[in-house]
Amino acid sequence: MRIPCPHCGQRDVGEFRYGGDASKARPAHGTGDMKAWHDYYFLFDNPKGPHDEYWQHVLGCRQWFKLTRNTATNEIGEQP
Amino acid sequence: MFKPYSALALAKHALSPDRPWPRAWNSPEPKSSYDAIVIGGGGHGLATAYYLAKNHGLTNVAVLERNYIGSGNVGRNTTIIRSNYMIDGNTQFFEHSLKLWEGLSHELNFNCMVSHRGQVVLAVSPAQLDTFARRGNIMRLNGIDAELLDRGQVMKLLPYLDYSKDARWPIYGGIIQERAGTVRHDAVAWGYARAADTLGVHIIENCEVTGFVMDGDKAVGVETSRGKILAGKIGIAVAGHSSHVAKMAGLRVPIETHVLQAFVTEPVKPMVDHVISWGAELFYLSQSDKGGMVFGGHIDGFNTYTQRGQFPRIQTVAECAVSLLPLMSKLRLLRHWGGVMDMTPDGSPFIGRTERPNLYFNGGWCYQGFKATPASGWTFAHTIAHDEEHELNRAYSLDRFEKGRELDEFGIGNWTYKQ
Amino acid sequence: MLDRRSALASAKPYTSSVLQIGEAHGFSLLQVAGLAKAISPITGKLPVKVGLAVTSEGRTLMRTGPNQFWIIGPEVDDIETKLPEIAIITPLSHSRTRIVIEGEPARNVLAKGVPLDFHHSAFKSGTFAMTGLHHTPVLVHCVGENRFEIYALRTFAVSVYEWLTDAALEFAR
Amino acid sequence: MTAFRRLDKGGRIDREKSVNFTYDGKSLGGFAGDTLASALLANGKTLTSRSFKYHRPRGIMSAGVEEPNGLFAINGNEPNIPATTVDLVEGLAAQSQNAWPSVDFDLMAVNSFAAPLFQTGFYYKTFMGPFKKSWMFYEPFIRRAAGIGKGSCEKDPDRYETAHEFCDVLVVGAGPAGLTTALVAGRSGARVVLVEQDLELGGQLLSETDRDFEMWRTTQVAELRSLANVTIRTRTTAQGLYDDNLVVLLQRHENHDAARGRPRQTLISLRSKAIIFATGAIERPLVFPNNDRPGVMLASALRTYLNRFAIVPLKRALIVTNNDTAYKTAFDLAEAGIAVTMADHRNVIPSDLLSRAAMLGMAMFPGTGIADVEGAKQVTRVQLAGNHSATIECDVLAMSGGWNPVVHLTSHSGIKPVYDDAIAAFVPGGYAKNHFGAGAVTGKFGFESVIKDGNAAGADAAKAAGFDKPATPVATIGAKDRAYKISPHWAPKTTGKGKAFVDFQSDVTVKDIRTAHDEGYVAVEHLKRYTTLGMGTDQGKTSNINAIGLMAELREMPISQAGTTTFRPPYTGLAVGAIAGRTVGLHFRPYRLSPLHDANKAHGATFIEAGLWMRAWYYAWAGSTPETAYIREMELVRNGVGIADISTLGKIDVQGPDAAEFLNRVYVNGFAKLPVGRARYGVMLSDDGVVLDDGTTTRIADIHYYTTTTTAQAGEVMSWFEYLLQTQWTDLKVHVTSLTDEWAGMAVSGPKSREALQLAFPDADVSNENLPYMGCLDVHLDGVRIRILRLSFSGELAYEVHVPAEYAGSLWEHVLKVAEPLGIRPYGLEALASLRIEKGHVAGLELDHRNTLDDLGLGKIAGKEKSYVGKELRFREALQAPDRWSLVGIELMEPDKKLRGGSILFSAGDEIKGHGRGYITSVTWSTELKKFIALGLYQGGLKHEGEDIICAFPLKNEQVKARIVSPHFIDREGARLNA
Ligand SMILES: Cc1cc2nc3c(=O)[nH]c(=O)nc-3n(C[C@H](O)[C@H](O)[C@H](O)COP(=O)(O)OP(=O)(O)OC[C@H]3O[C@@H](n4cnc5c(N)ncnc54)[C@H](O)[C@@H]3O)c2cc1C
Ligand SMILES: NC(=O)c1ccc[n+]([C@@H]2O[C@H](COP(=O)([O-])OP(=O)(O)OC[C@H]3O[C@@H](n4cnc5c(N)ncnc54)[C@H](O)[C@@H]3O)[C@@H](O)[C@H]2O)c1
Ligand SMILES: Cc1cc2nc3c(=O)[nH]c(=O)nc-3n(C[C@H](O)[C@H](O)[C@H](O)COP(=O)(O)O)c2cc1C
Ligand SMILES: [Zn+2]
Repeated sequence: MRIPCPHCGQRDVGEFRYGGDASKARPAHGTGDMKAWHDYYFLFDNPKGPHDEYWQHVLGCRQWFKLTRNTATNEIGEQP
Repeated sequence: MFKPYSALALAKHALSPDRPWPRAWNSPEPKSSYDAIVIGGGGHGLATAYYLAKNHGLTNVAVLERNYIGSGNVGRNTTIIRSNYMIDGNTQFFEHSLKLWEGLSHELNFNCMVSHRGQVVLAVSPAQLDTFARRGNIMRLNGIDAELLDRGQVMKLLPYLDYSKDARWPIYGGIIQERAGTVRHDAVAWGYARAADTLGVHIIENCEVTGFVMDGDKAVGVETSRGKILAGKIGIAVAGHSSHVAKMAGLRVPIETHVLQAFVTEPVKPMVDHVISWGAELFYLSQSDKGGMVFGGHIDGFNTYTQRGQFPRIQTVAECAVSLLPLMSKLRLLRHWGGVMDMTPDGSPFIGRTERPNLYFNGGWCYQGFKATPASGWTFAHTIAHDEEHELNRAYSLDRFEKGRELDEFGIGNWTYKQ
Repeated sequence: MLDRRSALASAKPYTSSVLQIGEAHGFSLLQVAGLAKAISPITGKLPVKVGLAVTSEGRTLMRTGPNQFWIIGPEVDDIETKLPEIAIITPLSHSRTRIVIEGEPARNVLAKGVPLDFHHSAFKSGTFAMTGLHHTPVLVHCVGENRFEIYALRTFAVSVYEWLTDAALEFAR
Repeated sequence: MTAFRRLDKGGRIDREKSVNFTYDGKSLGGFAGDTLASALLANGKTLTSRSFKYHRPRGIMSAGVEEPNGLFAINGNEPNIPATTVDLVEGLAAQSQNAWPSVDFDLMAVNSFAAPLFQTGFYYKTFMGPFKKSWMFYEPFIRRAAGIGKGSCEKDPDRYETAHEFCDVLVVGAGPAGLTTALVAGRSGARVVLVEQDLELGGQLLSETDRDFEMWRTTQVAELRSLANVTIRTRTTAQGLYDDNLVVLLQRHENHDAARGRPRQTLISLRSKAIIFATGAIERPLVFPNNDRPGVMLASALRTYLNRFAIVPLKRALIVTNNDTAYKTAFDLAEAGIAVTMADHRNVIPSDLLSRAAMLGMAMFPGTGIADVEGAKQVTRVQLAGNHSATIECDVLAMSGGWNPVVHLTSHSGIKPVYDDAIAAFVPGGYAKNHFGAGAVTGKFGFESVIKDGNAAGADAAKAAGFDKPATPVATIGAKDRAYKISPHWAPKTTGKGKAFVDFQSDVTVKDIRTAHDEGYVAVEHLKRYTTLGMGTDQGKTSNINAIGLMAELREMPISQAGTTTFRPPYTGLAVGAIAGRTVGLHFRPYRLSPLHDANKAHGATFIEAGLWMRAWYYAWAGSTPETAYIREMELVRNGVGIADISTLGKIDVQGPDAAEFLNRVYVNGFAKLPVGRARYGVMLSDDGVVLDDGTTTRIADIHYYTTTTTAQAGEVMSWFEYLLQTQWTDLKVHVTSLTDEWAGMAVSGPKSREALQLAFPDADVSNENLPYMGCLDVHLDGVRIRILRLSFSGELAYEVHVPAEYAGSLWEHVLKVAEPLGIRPYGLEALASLRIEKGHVAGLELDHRNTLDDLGLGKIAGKEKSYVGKELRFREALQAPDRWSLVGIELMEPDKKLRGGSILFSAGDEIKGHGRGYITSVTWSTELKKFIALGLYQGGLKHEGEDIICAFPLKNEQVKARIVSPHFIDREGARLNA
């Protein structure tokens, strides 16, 4: 798989680190809302299809970015 | 017309070859309703159906498989069985599983080639050996076999590893569980299927579940590619497709689907007599009875439902293989493939009830569901039959993270950021 | 009394008639984060995108992130003191070891380990890429037709150097 | 006995260059241009191997990678190599396999007599008794019987390399289709790579005799070679297709020489904008009784041996076919003077073929197939059946069951092949974006149509890669294609007594497939897994489609519905060593060396691997084994002064207006109020509320902090910081940079450490007042800025001296030299780790991502009011349970025994079983207390201080008495730290 780093261009998947579902909204800190944090941290939509996700160009520019990838085909679409 | 398998039956058959063997399992048309349905004809689904019939007398049961039985991970794993677990809950569960493996071929009247060839886990630092010791001590304290090995003992046992100065990490020792080993993976699916079929269970292939029939909160049936089927109880055991099927019932589960690759080389005469795992990087290898080296490593590291892997992972696994076992260098890879794995945040599985009455869930097996197959079926059947957890799967509840009851056997924390 | 010691001080030299691999010691490296607008009056015009390097007043300026630059200058450089307050400055001169590889087979040798296109038309002089070599992060800077400078993390430098010289064994004398 | 001989002239072999090789130790000769297979045949070796299960005599069946039978051990260390894929080189040593004592006389052939017992799936039905674990008794026998060749345990003497490549258009296969597409794409200006597994370009053309073909071939090859933008790689196999146009190639080199850095093979990861699959087609056998006798081979292979290698049957060949292509073989043989008999399953045979056959004097049997093949060690006689029944004496039986396009690669991406009735075979079921097919792989078998196809595909691919300049098409030779007609014939209705093989390598017969069908293993994947069909080294290249056809017939369903099994990489056997390349042994993973590495070495350090790092474990001055040396080193620190390399700590520069806010959020404790010039210990949690890491953070300036992490977690923490700042808290103006490599660190520890520092930095004021505990001081030495932090891991008066990496070595020597009068010496990792145990500091073994702040006795440091990462989930029910296992100190109560890491803890009265109440994480000999002490986690923790416990280590049958104590074994008040 090749991943488009918005800064460095297309690179091999081996240069990246996957960072999980990017459609989840991180709950606010300090609210004490255990449920919100549980759902955020432990539950996944895990769709078979388009998935917004984070990647870090960890062996490159070290930037995190979002992209949409179809988990049924590994095809990468636009950056959301 | 069940015909028991035995050497004698084989010999008789050889003499009168015109009387064909009966089908191992039948392929009935689905009925409109069953007392219980198990979704997923993998090892766990088939074992569950078998134990529902065998242990709980529930025989009006169907297993629904979208493809052919064994097409999922039970048919594509590296076949390692072991019970070297140290966290309360895991230890007993996996040991129960290993005990069931020991008698399984007999019980099913199907030779699953349960090979107790022993698994050696190799330590690459003194500190790692200590953590292995902790595991081994817990095993011994729970009546499970384990032996600590020093470097010399490892050298004697596995003389073909790289002990030279060229080894990037020296081997400090290891731990062996003699009763651990391998099982002929496909035979597990077929053996359970045949035994369940004999007890009246319907095994329905090419039947994909596409939705649930709900009565309010309650699941009362499934929609499938072969029509609607009603059921008193429904168990989900679809491994890598857990979230997908759970979502059909409105459930969101702590699972992400990842691909794990496996590899086999050309067959050669016996060279490696044990299952070997390495502490430098996740790597495990055994030689199949057919002669191929079967091995694997980490998941690829991102979620996907494609049953094929990325090449960089293939390379890191090959690097491990040759670095630990120089004999692997000249052996040629015959085939490599992927399986989609239901990964959980703490690396441990779920077996239990769900928020939906009559709907039960089994999944989240990560790297370790094959060895769990018998116990998983055993306890899941219990849970389905009695609508309550068996004492062995009590720790595996879907809501354990809400309570902070993670079962982090390997201390890796959330795998999303770490592997 | 205190002297600078390179990570490759005791590395085995590589000799070949067609290929040179060695260390280019004695540079300063300043990482500057901030808006190009604010920094360029001091440094000179900064490259517009990641992957481009420009030379300005004896320094090489690289854009290494959306708003992050590397200024590679002579071993002793006073530019740090001149940069505006609002720029975030991190001296990194000691963090990288610069390995130079030059010669006709240089591109082939690098392509053995770096997953990038080393064709002349694709990797041109004046461009660089941050990528991986031997499981470690490196910055590969093309500074001539067949000359590359590799900025390796100092603590990995010996490993990277050994990897490179091993890859270049077929060209060794 | 032999069936073949070499002609005196003809073929593509170089008769000027003879090549010597050995076969089972005997010297034989061949020519350059031979394969091992052709050389063996030329030497009359018809019987070359024994089959896997029944040890039946076998000979070479094909002339390509599909070879199921002729597998050899090459040069003593490479098993199972098809002779058809080995270029004959001087000195090659080929050894036969799987036979004892020899292939000619193989005692294992007794298996054949027990064959009825070895019916498919027999092992699932037996070997179950009499005991539970009986399989353990049978398995070794089964294993020894299985596994074709023998591997070698010796280290591989060869060298393998990897490479990365990029191009615009990749063409796989250099038959007429591949040559055409490569040329068209090449003319467009695209960067083209053409790969061919053979050593010559031409594919099927290499087996032709026609001069026009050879002219055409050499013309195209010459032009291709003249194009600078075209790279031709022969002896290179495209092994697999992966996501996003990655094709993995394996190139085999002729002049390999490990010592001179010349690899035997190179594995190339090639990414191409467009890919053309021109992989051709493979002929499939026909299935009939005893179709495996040596001398039975594929018709196209026989033609290849004739035309390319100048090898012919001794006298007579019998050819059996169900399509026209085998007639080429027949005519070529007849023209070479060999008597040919032709059996054709079809009743109606095209008249032009019939008249040509008559002209050449061939015997023709239409509507006829094979009833049986005789000959113990090679074909001698064949029984025909059908319209004609006759017995034919012959040396060789050639068969053609049709052609299977090589759809492997296109299928790797998950696109299933589809059945094409017209050719009775599977073709690619479509192509991924920018992928194209050309030639026989698409089911087009005529030369002219292949060229047409190639012209179109080449232009399309060039266009897809961005080169749309119309390119001149490649010219054809203006021949006329003959229509390809086949009447598929999957298997005989009855097989009589003789075994009719479908999969030669796995010894799967028609009967086995029937058995599988009877037992319900009817899905193609079940069929495969139950019978092992197609699971051999050839991966069923010749067998799979016949088996599928047969099974479909038995199930009375169209083949299209039965489908194929999944095609997986690699296309042909791929040495694991080639995939690993040079990243093995010492190069397996990079090692990380501290900037002080050379200095450590100079001071007699013994190193130990710690993750990727090589760390100084202990020093020669203290002893020669770690068990004793660390104790002397500990004593040194407790009583005098020592210096240790701590450069491996993770270090992060945190700068920006919001730096304080950021640190406040990620650490459980506050950093906003930390005064400039002061350091603070901090702990951070993951979102789940479990401890992620600890370390110290120093405020350098108002908006500038210097943070350290543990060695093990440095990468994780850095990436986590970046994640938060770049994706979640994008409003925070903070920049983080790793300084792990920029700064080296050394701990100067012990009661005399201040004196040592004073000697080292005579101009600095390191007094307690100016540099108190948790203070920070920047000093200059020789103009180098050095940062001194007064921190202690050992519990003694101690300092961390951080210095830009390149100065570390000389600073280390400087300190050791000037503080020599104080007795300063280096101490290593073992002592570092032990000193901290005495002090009760947690480290990696306690921070194992299972423990909470409270478990580690650190609950107090968390801010009550402030929010921080992990705060919410930290308070989950079970994480707050009062009886959680938490940090304690442990003292051994039996002086003559030992405490061991990994011991399980029990209360004195407990029954010693189950999971206990805790375990020991880290152990050391305490130089202060003169006994073994440990840190551990214990149910209820320090509530049990003073209680007696048992530390069980059943792996060594040990139980020792110990006592729960405070984990702060020394200096609880911190007097030493603050001294
Ligand atoms: C490469 C690899 C190596 C492994 N190695 C080991 C190992 O060495 N040891 C070990 O213990 N474990 C191992 N595992 C894990 C183990 O294989 C799995 O955890 C285990 O097999 C999962 O349980 P199962 O057998 O029931 O799953 P599966 O066999 O995957 O069964 C699930 C079934 O559900 C079906 N299904 C899915 N969706 C639907 C639907 N909508 N309707 C109907 N049916 C559906 C699927 O087709 C599938 O057949 C490995 C896994 C992989 C991929
Ligand atoms: N009915 C028939 O007479 C019949 C049948 C089949 C083919 N043919 C003839 O064969 C030719 C077909 O041309 P073509 O070019 O399509 O096929 P081809 O068989 O001539 O060439 C395919 C080439 O691809 C190579 N190849 C296959 N897989 C490879 C891989 N993974 N890596 C590297 N190389 C690989 C093969 O070694 C071969 O050289 C035509 O001349 C046609 O007339 C005729
Ligand atoms: C333990 C084990 C051993 C295997 N051995 C072989 C083998 O010897 N030959 C082979 O072709 N495939 C072998 N396979 C791989 C299967 O052919 C197949 O690839 C795998 O079960 C996944 O299925 P799929 O490729 O159809 O998706 C083996 C698989 C497993 C799990
Ligand atoms: Zn990037």
